[in-house]
Amino acid sequence: MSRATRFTYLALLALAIVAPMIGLYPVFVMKLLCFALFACAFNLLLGFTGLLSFGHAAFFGFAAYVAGWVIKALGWTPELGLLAGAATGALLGSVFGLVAIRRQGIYFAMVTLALSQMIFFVCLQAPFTGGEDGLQGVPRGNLFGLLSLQSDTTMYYVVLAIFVACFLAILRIVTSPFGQVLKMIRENEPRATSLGYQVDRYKLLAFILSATLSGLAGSLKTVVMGFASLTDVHWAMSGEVILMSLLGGVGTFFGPVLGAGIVIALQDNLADKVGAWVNVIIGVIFVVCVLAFRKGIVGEVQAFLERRRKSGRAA
Amino acid sequence: MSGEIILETTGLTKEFKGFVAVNNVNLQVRRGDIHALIGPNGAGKTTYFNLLTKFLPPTRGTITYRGVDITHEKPAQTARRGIVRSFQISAVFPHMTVLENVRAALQRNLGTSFHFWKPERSLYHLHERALELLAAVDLQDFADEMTVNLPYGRKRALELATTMALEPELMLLDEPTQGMGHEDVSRVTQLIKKVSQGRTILMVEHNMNVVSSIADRITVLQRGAVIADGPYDEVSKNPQVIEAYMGSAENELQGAH
Amino acid sequence: MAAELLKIDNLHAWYGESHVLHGVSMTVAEGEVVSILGRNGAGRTTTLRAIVGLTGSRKGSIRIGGHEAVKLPPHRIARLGVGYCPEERGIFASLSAEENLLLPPPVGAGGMSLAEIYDMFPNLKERATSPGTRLSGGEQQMLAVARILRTGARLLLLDEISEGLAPVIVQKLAETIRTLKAKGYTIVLVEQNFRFAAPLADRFYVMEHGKMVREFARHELSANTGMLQEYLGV
Amino acid sequence: QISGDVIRIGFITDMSSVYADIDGQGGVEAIKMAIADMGGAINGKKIEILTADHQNKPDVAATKAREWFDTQGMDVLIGGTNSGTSLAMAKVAAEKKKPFIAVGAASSALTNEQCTPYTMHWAYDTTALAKGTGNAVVKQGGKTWYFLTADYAFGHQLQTDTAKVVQASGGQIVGSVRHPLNASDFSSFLLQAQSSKAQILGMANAGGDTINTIKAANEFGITKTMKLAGLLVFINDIHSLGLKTTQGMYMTDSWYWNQNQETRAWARKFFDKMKRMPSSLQAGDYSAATQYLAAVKAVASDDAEKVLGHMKKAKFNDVFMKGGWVRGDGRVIHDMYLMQVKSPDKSTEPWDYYNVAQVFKGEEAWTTKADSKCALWK
Amino acid sequence: MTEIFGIPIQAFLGQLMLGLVNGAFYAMLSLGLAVIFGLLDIVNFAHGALYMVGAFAAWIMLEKWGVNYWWALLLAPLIVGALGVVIERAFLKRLYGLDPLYGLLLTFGIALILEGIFRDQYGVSGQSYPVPDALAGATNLGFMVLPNYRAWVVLASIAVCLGTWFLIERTRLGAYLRAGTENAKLVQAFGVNVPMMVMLTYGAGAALAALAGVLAAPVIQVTPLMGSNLIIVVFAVVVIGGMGSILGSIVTGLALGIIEGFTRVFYPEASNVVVFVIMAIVLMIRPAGLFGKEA
Ligand SMILES: Nc1ncnc2c1ncn2[C@@H]1O[C@H](COP(=O)(O)OP(=O)(O)OP(=O)(O)O)[C@@H](O)[C@H]1O
Ligand SMILES: Nc1ncnc2c1ncn2[C@@H]1O[C@H](COP(=O)(O)OP(=O)(O)OP(=O)(O)O)[C@@H](O)[C@H]1O
Ligand SMILES: [Mg+2]
Ligand SMILES: [Mg+2]
Repeated sequence: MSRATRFTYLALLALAIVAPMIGLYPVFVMKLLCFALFACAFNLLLGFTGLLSFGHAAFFGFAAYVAGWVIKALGWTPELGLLAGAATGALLGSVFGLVAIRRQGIYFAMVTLALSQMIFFVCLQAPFTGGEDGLQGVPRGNLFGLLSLQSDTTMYYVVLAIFVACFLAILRIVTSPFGQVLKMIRENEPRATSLGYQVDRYKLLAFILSATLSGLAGSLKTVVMGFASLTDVHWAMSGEVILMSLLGGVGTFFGPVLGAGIVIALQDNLADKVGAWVNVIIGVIFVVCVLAFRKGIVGEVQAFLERRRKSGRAA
Repeated sequence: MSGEIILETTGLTKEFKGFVAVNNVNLQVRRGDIHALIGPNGAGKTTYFNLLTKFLPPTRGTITYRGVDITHEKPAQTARRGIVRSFQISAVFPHMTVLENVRAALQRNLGTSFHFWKPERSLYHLHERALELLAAVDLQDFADEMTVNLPYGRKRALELATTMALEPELMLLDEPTQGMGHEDVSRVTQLIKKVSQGRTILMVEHNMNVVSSIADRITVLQRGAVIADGPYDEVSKNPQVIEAYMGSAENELQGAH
Repeated sequence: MAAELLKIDNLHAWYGESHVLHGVSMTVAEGEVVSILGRNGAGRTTTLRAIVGLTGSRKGSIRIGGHEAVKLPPHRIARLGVGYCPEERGIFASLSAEENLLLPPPVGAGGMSLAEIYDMFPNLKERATSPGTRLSGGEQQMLAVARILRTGARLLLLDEISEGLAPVIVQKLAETIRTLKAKGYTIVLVEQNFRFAAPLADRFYVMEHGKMVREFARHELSANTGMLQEYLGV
Repeated sequence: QISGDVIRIGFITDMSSVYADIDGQGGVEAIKMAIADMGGAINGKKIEILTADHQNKPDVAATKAREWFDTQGMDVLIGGTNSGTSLAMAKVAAEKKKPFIAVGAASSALTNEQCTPYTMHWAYDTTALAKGTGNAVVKQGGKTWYFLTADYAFGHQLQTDTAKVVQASGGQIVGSVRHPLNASDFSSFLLQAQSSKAQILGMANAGGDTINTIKAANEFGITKTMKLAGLLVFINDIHSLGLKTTQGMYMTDSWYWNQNQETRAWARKFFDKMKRMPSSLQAGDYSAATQYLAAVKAVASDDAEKVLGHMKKAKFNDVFMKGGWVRGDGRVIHDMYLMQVKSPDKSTEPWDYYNVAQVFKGEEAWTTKADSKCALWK
Repeated sequence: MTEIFGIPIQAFLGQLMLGLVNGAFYAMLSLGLAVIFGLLDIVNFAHGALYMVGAFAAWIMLEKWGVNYWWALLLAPLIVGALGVVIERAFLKRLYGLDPLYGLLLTFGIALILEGIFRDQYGVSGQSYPVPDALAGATNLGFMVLPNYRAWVVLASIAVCLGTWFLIERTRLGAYLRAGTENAKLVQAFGVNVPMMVMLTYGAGAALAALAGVLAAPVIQVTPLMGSNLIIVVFAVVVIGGMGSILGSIVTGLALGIIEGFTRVFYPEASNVVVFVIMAIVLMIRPAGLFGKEA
């Protein structure tokens, strides 16, 4: 990581720490962080392994339900709920992974979509999810049975801590020896195979890691907001997380965070003002992004800096 | 311990919907040899390689490597046994640096490739060996270059270095000099000669100059079947080979190159 | 000298942002066989691609049979009677070998018939119904050459056609080129394999760093061996 | 005393999705009419409206509600369609101890298992729909029923409620089939219904599903052998289907614009703005806002407890209802109506679609104390 | 009465027939998707929206100008085809040669835009399009009453499907199209006007979607959401059939219509998932889909 990047991250972290004090609405920032985590987890797969999953909503949403249910119905503490959610993501990820990993490209996307549709219908029908109405009124409870999360500020710092930890974890995963293998797979899969890497296993592990973190993001969202609903498992959510990554920059670390921020803020602010046009606006963003900023905002900025550095060197 | 048979196929056959691409091939490769596989286009050489490396399942026959039947193993398993191939079409990781390309191969033997919690630093000690390998193919100056930016010949050299990094016992080279300028051809030929020290090489090659200068033994395939097998001098005089492959006598030794 | 069929003047070409051709100039007369020599990466392939309009952007002048082609889209250039055999062969996987062969539309009169082609490359006949990319490397090369012989193009741009072919086939290909020349085709031959190109070409260009640096006729070949040694390491 | 010196009404409803037509912008307009009728201010304090689109997603609704309570100083929340979103908003309002008025939601759970001291359920609910249509149809001779039910909580509830009523009044349920939400093709389900030989097809679904059911029923000639009973049909649905396909159908609703002088006058005012006649929900929105503001005016405060205290004692009289009141479970009690769709030749103008076939007075339409599961009302 | 799987044979035949009708829609829509995917390598997410626009075009023409069904059947595909051409020229053209992912995302965006516009203009509850007089009424087949209009839908769409299949798999134009998918530049260098061909292909795919829309208009409510409700299922059909396989999408479309129909009888709760279950199973056994060529 270059010094400038490190500095940027620290500045952002400082900003995040003081956010509630400078009048940002903490519930909104928490929601944003949950989705940012989700987008980062997704990007671990798309950006760093080269696998486009169109079914990530299943991990996010199903984990959200499970976490909500163990907290509400079984009275588990929030950290146990989060663990249960992450475990759900991991488990579901293994199942999806085993089925889908052998397929590539558009097929991989479609198989994950199909599997996630099944999860969607399970959530629609299963009694514990509350069907259309969703799982409502999940209490935030006490962290480790001690620290009450009722206050938005306390909750906020817990969410922030979890987010930062996960973000660092993703950074580490990508640069780890394992991350190097993922990079090889993305670059030239047959070559990786011929070097003796069992690529399916690496892809599977990447898929499970991504699903686990997505599950964690989903359950964190449940704890913060107090409910889980069908929106979280719907395929449109899978589309949304793609938009977040794409908008911010696929394969960059900070891109998905920024993308999530923009998408969530847009949805939050536009819905009241423009009604049906919100879809049109999101559609236009998609189109513009794909046509003009294919690398995403962060990716374009990086490319710009790179070009400037190069021409600086040449001059 | 030259003379020992390292790889043997018996009755190896591959059919594609009734078309026999490799037909009942019995072939023995001796340890330490540079063994060339030649034959007219479509003779089944690449297919044979694909069978050896498990990219294709054989229709019939067995493959024995160091006395072990490996016919039904997976590609990666075979690779870990020490059988490594290079591709007919260049195979590198384009958006990794030249050094990282070689390191990718070295990393495998570390056994930490699933360790997603270790930092990249844990790989840095491989750089020394990687640079050595790069130096062997004259690429040390390009170590930090993005691989896409290399010219074709250099990519081939890199591929060779990467392959060597795996310390293969048996290297399978599919037309290693294809698409290279004359300079590169002789350099790569020498390189192959050099790396053959202590290992076995089985290669497909159309350039007879290369074959005649370094191959210890030659097998000629035609229509999927072996028509000749032996040292270069012997095989190149075989009238059937001349007719099927080398062409008219004037080009006999030179090939077309 | 016969009329110039191809005249390139100060041609520049780019791939994206990278500037590859730096002012190429060359001429090819009708009925002539011209070979472009050079090291890997000198820009020979790019020259051919630029002629048919497959590079990113181009500047300069390319006149084909008197028509300025630098502004034309590829399909219009082909219609001027140009046949291009790409280095990477470009065989279509979703078409059978025969469909591949029949694919390029005729762009001029007097193309070879299917029977003649199968006569020349019996392998292709045997594999006619296989998907194109299931052919062996060499068979695909044959297919790529055969494909443009059918179209009646009078100007053939051939990139590394002897690549990966067995010596027998290479000989056959050489004969084919002689026949084509006899029939009055104009051919630009890009070859790594100097021994293949040497006896076939009337004239040679040597290329380096995106420019033509030398030009000589066949009878000057022996006089130029030193120079070639230097440029190509032959 | 008015918090923040302004009275803020929040209105969260479906503005862009399937129920946008029956509530949506029209609902906003209706509330604005209520504010205007109040003079735009009470005791010099301005009345403001905040609106949001929840797209029928409970999570969006709850998030928005929470945000407005936390950051905007919202004093009352009016919830539009549908049940899931209203249940979610009710939870938030109860947590924040602010009044919540559910207008567009059908689920009777709002005043049953999930009742809160802060929820008032304004326009209608599944119990009333079931009682109204179920009773009346059986009385008209529709003894044997087959249900076509949307396969989610709301559909199930509607079916169960109606089945109970049908059986209680001497009818018989011969079968049912569940269809997925937003199914586009109903022919297969209808064929199953037809082979049951029941007299009545009870449509326990809503919106687009009901519309497509009716269309297909006409196409396949089901309407020749069976009568359709819409359990949740709004005037906009009739409008888009046309009278030709819907004539003769029964349904229960809480309000109809063409009832009397007063309703017509109000409706025409609405029509001038929206270019369509108001649905019962939009009239309900108007009524809810009007009554809330009247209470604020009466107690001269927007303090939640004071206002609620007043509303729970008041009698409501407006264009939507006469002599309405809030029951202990939060249910707003008013008359309900059984409508029958006119035949095309009887309709004298656009939107003139219904004959009122029966009026259910007072508590007749609603659930009873005996049946209620609301802990507050015991 | 004879029974099959516990239901009377008459009901069985009735359901079979209905399944076929739905299958015909699936087939037509997935056909257009397959053509576009096969030839442009674009997963056309906008397909559902174009189908919706087709239906709306017919409805608007009828309401505003009194254009009857038969003319709409001709005009709506032309209009939407032209819209497709514009979309291709203005947007998709810039994406060729990039990861197919971008095409998918772009068309996803276009779908959102089209849907949003129609939502704003016409609301969501939809409009009714009357069955044309010539096809009104129903025929009693003995085992069921089949509306004439639905019979027409089946016939018309099967005819269209076969025509398209023939055009692509058996003609020269089809060969250009298939080759163009793989390496458009090279095909162009052979003298084929590829840009024009690609543009018209997308237009034709859009027109096919619109045609399906017009055919569907009298059967279901014309709403801005009619496309997005259907599109995912149609994707599944295309994947099961083998992406890009024309024949595959036709056969699979019809078959899935029927399977889905029967699920509605035996286990209606599952009727929305059955397609995806089948898709997962098929892909486990045949990764490239039923008719897809192995990569
Ligand atoms: N997957 C396949 N399906 C059908 N036929 C195939 C397949 N792969 C190879 N073939 C056929 O098998 C024969 C042998 O092909 P192979 O690629 O092994 O030849 P080769 O000896 O490597 O030739 P070259 O020197 O030209 O590369 C060819 O005729 C080819 O068309
Ligand atoms: N698509 C491309 N994008 C960017 N640069 C390219 C591209 N193709 C070729 N180049 C660069 O252009 C230069 C000329 O390449 P070209 O392929 O024309 O060389 P050549 O003389 O034909 O060599 P070869 O023997 O490798 O075919 C090289 O430096 C190469 O790296
Ligand atoms: Mg080969
Ligand atoms: Mg070249």
